Amino acid sequence: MLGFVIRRVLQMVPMLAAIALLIFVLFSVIPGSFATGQQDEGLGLDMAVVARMRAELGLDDPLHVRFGAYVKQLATLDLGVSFRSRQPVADMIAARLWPSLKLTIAAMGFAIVIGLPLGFVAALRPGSLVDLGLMVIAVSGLSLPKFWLGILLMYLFALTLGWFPSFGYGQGGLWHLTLPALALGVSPMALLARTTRAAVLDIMNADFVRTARSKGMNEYRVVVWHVLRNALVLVLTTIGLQFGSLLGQGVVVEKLFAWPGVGSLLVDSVFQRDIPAVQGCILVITMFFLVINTSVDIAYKLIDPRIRYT
Amino acid sequence: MSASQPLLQVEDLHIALSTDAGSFPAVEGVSFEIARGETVGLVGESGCGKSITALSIMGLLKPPLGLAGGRIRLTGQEIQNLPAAELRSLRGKRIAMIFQEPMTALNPLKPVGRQIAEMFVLHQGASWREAEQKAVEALTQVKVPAPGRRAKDYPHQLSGGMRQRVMIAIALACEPDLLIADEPTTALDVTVQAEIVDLMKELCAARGTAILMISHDLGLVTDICRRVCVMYAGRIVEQQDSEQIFNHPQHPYTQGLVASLPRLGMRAQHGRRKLMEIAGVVPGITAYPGGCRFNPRCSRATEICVKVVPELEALGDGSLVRCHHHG
Amino acid sequence: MVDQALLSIEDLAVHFPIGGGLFSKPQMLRAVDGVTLSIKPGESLGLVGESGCGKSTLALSVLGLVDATRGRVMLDGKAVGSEADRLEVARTVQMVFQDPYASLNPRQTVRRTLADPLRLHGVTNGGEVADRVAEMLRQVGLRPDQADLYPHEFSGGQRQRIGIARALILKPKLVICDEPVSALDVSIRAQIINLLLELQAEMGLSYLMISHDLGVVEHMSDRVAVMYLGRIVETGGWREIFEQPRHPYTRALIAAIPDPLTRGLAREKARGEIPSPLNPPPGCTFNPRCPHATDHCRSAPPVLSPVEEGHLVSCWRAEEFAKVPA
Amino acid sequence: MKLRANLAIGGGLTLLSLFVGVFGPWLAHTDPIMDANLMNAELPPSGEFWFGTDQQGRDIFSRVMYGAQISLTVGIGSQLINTAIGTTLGVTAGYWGGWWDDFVNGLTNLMLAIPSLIFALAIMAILGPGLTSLMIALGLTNWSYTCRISRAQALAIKSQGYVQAARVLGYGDMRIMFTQILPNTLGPIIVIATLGMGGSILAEAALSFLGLGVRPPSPSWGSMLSDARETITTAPWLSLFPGLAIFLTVLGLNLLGDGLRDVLDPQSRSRR
Amino acid sequence: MKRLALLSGIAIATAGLLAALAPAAEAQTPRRGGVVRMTAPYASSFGNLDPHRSGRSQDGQVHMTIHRTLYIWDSAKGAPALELATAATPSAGGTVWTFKLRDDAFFHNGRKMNADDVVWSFTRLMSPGEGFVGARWIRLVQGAVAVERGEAKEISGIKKLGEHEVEITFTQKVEPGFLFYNMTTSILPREEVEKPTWATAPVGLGPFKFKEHIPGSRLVAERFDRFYKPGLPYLDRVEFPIMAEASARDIAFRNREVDTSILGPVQYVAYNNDANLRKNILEVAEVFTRSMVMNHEVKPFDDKRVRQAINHAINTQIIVERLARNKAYRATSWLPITVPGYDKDMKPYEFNPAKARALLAEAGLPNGFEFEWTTSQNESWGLPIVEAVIPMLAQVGIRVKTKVVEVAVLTDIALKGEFQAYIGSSQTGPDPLQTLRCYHSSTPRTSCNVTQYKNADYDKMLDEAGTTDDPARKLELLKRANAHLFDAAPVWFFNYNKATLAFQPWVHGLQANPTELVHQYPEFIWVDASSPAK
Repeated sequence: MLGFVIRRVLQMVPMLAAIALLIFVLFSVIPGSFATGQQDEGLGLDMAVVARMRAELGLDDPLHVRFGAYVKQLATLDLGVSFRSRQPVADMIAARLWPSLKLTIAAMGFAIVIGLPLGFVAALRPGSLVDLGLMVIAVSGLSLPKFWLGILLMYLFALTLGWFPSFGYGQGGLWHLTLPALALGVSPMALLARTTRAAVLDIMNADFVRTARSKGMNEYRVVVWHVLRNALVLVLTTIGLQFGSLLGQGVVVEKLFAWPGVGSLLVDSVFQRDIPAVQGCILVITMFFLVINTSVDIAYKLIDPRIRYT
Repeated sequence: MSASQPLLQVEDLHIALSTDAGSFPAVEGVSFEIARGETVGLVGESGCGKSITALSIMGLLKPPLGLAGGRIRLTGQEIQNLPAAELRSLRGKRIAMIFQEPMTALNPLKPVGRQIAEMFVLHQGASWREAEQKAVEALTQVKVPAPGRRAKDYPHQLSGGMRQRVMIAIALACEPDLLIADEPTTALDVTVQAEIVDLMKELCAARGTAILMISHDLGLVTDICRRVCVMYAGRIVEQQDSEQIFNHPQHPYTQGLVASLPRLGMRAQHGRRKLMEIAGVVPGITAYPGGCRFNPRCSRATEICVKVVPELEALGDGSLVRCHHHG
Repeated sequence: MVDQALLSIEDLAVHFPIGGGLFSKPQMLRAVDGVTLSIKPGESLGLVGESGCGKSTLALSVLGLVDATRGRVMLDGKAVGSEADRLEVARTVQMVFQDPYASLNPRQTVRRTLADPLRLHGVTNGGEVADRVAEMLRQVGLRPDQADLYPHEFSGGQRQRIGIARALILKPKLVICDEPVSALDVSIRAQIINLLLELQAEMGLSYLMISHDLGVVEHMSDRVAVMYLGRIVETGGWREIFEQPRHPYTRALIAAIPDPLTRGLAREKARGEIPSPLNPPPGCTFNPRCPHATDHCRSAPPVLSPVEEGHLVSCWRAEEFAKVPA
Repeated sequence: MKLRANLAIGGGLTLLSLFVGVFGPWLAHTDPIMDANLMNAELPPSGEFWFGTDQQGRDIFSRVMYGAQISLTVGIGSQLINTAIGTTLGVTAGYWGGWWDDFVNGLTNLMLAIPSLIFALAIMAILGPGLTSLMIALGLTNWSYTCRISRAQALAIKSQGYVQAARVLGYGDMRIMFTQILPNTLGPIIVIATLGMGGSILAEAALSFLGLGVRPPSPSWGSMLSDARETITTAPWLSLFPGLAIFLTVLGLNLLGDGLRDVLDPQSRSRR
Repeated sequence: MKRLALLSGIAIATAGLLAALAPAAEAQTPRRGGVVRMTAPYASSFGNLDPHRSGRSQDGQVHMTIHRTLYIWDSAKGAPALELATAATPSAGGTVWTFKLRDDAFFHNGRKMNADDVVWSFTRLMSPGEGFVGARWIRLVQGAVAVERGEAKEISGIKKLGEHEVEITFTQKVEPGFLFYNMTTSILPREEVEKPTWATAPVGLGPFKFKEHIPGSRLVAERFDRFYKPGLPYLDRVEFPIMAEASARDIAFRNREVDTSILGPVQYVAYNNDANLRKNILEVAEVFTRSMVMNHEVKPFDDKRVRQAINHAINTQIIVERLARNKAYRATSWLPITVPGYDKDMKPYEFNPAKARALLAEAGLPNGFEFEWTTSQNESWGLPIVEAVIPMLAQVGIRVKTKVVEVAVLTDIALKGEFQAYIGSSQTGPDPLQTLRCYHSSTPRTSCNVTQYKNADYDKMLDEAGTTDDPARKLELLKRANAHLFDAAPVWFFNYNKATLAFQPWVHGLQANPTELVHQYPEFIWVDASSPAK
């Protein structure tokens, strides 16, 4: 088991390297430069000075030299220094990571707590009005632009009803977390409800459930002893994929709710052409994905005896 | 319950398939009896209704299939309309079933010992600890080597034959009166199949358990069963003693089946002869012909076969046949 | 004798690496491990064996779809393999598949299924293509006007007829029949068996008949080879194999048939289950299941050797079984 | 068990959107770009302006009609690219296997690891806002599912008798992939593309919100909605109608995708 | 004294809507204590807490709170006022200035500010290869450019005369207040700057000291008790919640979760239509001119008649009214309203498509022409404006292809001259001379003359205005230059921004700062007891 975990963790390394290469290449051709992104009005900047800055930052070196330096830097777990704040990118991201994780976990928690039972209930009465109703709700949740949903939530729950604050981080704990987590969590919730429904339906039709019934079990035991865990195995992938990509999906919600996460740092950095910060953010976001999915793989190994990775 | 009372009586069983296009008879007027300890075979090609007949005895039919009439009696008690809870208490305890695909019929995420143990917990109120002990014993009885270790294995770690042994252990755990075996060896290799069949015969004989064997393989059924019912297109067309069926089939369909099989040893005895063919194709449930359902493929068919459904007729020797022109 | 063989397989071995990844070494699956066989023009060879014995791999190597690890396959005097001209191989050997439901492309009409190969093989004249398709359909007992239907519009037996038509459209010399009737309804099987035999007579075909159904094999074969874990354990004329089987495995196969006819034939059933070809037992691979196995069997692998003219057995104790009635 | 309703409702909504997408210019009352009249700015819905007017005094009804074209173009265009990339890689990887399969697998995992919105954001920043960029950005970033599914399909179909038969008949690899495998992978791929279209339309809206969407003169629903977000309290019709258009179209596509999945791809309901 | 002036400044700036209310507000005595929550509206984070590095308006809010420099902008007078300097004396025809510094200014770390800090801070700004944004204000100091180019270690033009006295020599005649009121020239404590924590924990001379920064969420500063203005500041704490999303900001403000909110055109109208909200809106004409910049190196923009035609073809008035919703003042020429030299009698270009067509015909383009118009998505000086203009230009036969880019790219394109025309906003004040120099033929594209406008007459006017010692003559020349630009129409004159800030009724002491409304003077702000924030 330990060997398996180590292998899976090691397998992330080439993946991260490939991602690093990809984003490096992508952002080496991005138009606009950090120097002009630094001020509202870029006029008054001396191009000679800009040129000097570029040279000092090594931006004029050939691509392969820059990539070499980049890799060397990454190899020492250094994400570089932000163009705009002159802080180590790692520090900047560290400051944003916990808020992002909080939001992501809350959103995923919401998705699981609501989505799983919803899918279950729908699957136990397939084709019924309850099923249809729940699935329409779920699909609707998938069909709304997130920012619009966020604004509607704010308008309803913050302004009209006054139940929750409309924005803010770190002041009211869960209170401030509610609306952003809701806005972010609705679509994974909907996806999870659908996947759960499909998975439970699949399992309910499986031969071994027929076996269980032929043993004389009542439906409750059939579900608890034989359906639940098997359905969970099918849903786990969706949970992993959704959870893993939530950090990235968060950009819109973070921007709307002024949530100080990695996503909003990324968007800011893109617009200000703070390339080291952009690269760092994307690396962290993808690393998060990889870590979650590696954990899911390991979890699979724990709950599904069929899986034997080499 | 008198000694002469049959264990299972199926009377005039009808099963309907409901589709958007209407309701179709998947099984029609099926009747047969099984005495205590008796072995009865139900033979037919895929889609003839043999498996759903078995499921209906277990009360496990699922939509779009549904019971449309008839009675199923277990030691005289009608069970087709029993409340769900009472029916459940029969399942596993008095009637047990094993299925064709032992891989999918077992829960892949549970150790097989646990899946056997469930039977003791469900029907004997045993604690899990006791139940798992008993499960190991059950594995010993189905001749699984190293049962203590095997009990902890998951289905995927076992071979097909071993899995089917586990299924048999589950089915026989509570010493049921009747074991329904639905194509129990189809998925297995021939040499393994022989072993499993022997095992089933042996264990059931020892417990006095009756067997309802369902298969498309006439040879297999006659090997195990004392009596054979041949089904075609939702009806029983012939019922015979196993000894007789190969030698004196009565129904043209059975006759065709027997004559069309290239049986080992025939070439040595008779030289290579062209096999007898049954013309046409097996009809689908939604396209059953009127009258005798075999009439479009039957060489003896006459007008009456098209118009009138033949009755199941008793021949003197205890065999039954559903044909206007039998013999 | 070798020069007249349509197909000759010499010491063929096919090994596959299984598993293995960045951090582990793959295991070797010895699917076929030293097989020698030949088929003469017009002859039917029955190949009998259970799952995992390597018969499918053997078929693939005859078709040139799998490369030999060792040995060679000669077809009509030319070596078969990835080097060979695939089109030429295709015109010599064809295959009929087991599952008539999976072996026809659900999105192609029968006409396309039959006409495309013709075009690929250079029959470009539209009229000729149509004629040959129609003729072929007639030969397998279908109506030419059914050519524009899709597979799902046919029954299983009809589909198998289409599968046979596809195999024969290029007029091959050898046809590999891989369990050609086992997926069919029992009442349909005779139709297909008869058809195959008729076509063989009509077109002078050779068959490599792969099946686990001994009745079918006996009925259709001139010679029979029994395969177990990648090796031929016994081969000979159909009569020798089924009336005087020498190898315990062959005898166990016969004994396993639940048919009143064979009930008196053999009572020597095999024990236990087929070992994994990934990890075959030492010595004679059948030894763990053999009722007659000795210590010698457990250590030294036997060689396929003749016990009488044209009857070869790979068993240390073959001689002892010579007189035992099967 | 089958929610036939989803096929009917989804199909209906999708057809409606497609109809508007194709005939939008004829349905529209005015030109969506040139008919700005600031004197008519922000009029509520009325007999003349069914959906009201926007800040520029343009008829929102007309813009929604024209917007269908843009939004659907983004959806369809990006899905065409996705499907082309996904199936090409997936089918070849599944069919050929070996190092190519490993490579494609790695690439797929890579694409999966970078959330597509982030990736699209990066590509949009490089290409600059616009319709073509958007199609490329969304088309390059969402093919991993298609690839996975078509790979799995190709793997499964590869061992089917008819593919074996084609090989036995001497068909070349390309011919087999095109005539035997590809047509039989289409079912699930159509399902993914349908669901993906909805995703693309939503992604367009998200990118518009982030400031990197489709840009005029084309009125896409996403950019209309994004532009109108400030007036949600004062002139709600500005956001309501493009919002509804997105919602109903994506809802339609999602329902249709679910419905098609039940019909075309019954086994894989629980995957994904 | 000064406070009074500033307070009356508010009264003037908010005259009209606030006229009835203002005296009542003045009557109250400022309360000590409390918190004010001023939204940071322009971006979803602060870019850089080092005032030398960031010229972004959003960061300036924080810099005004934590740092100070030699001058400060006096909103009431509309001129720079002395802040850290107590006296500034010119000599040598206005090229050499002697600054006396405060001796009661303390850094938040407790050390007293002295002349060395000024010398060090200005020298740091010119560090080579760093690209400090504030460098542009020091470049006029003699020897500064040599340091920037790495040719010298010290700026020859800056001399420490005493513990609290500095002499600065400029390369030309200047008004140093216009340079050194910028927060990007803040005086910083060297010992703190050299610490590794500097980027995250700034230390300055301002009325509030840095307390906490949650990047992307908010920044908090608390009262500095040794601030050099006695009795100030009033507040215990200033908070800057970051809220870049206008719709979210609107909801938060209405929900009383924040105390100030910058209003966009949409909200400006909405708030003015709300009886409660309209009472507390602060407006000011900012020194930003919005325009469509044409590249005179591209045909046909080299032709004055074409440029004039464009100015005639666009109904600028209706765009200002309807689209900018009067949250802007129509531009007549380059200089904005609050800047000396602005001529309030000057009439803007008349909306006259016929005349535009005639001018085009005269220029040899009777059928109009097509050009590519680059724009950002800014709502006040970007895409929506372009969308409104497109049909107007189409009326006179001018066809527009739009190219939408991000602001960062727009600036890049402008500096490199890779555009035909773009729409943007330029800071046009507070120094009129500096502003007008933008179109001087010696000004390179990279430092403002993006159009590459070149005219000898115009150059002469500006050169004279730069050297004359007669303020009246200077003003006259500036006016003439501005009028010259009106006629030359190097750009399409669109509008001057009207910045509007909504504030909660309990907030007092805000000022209408025309250089940037969000740059408030936090030491004068106080909140009354009705403030819900604690």
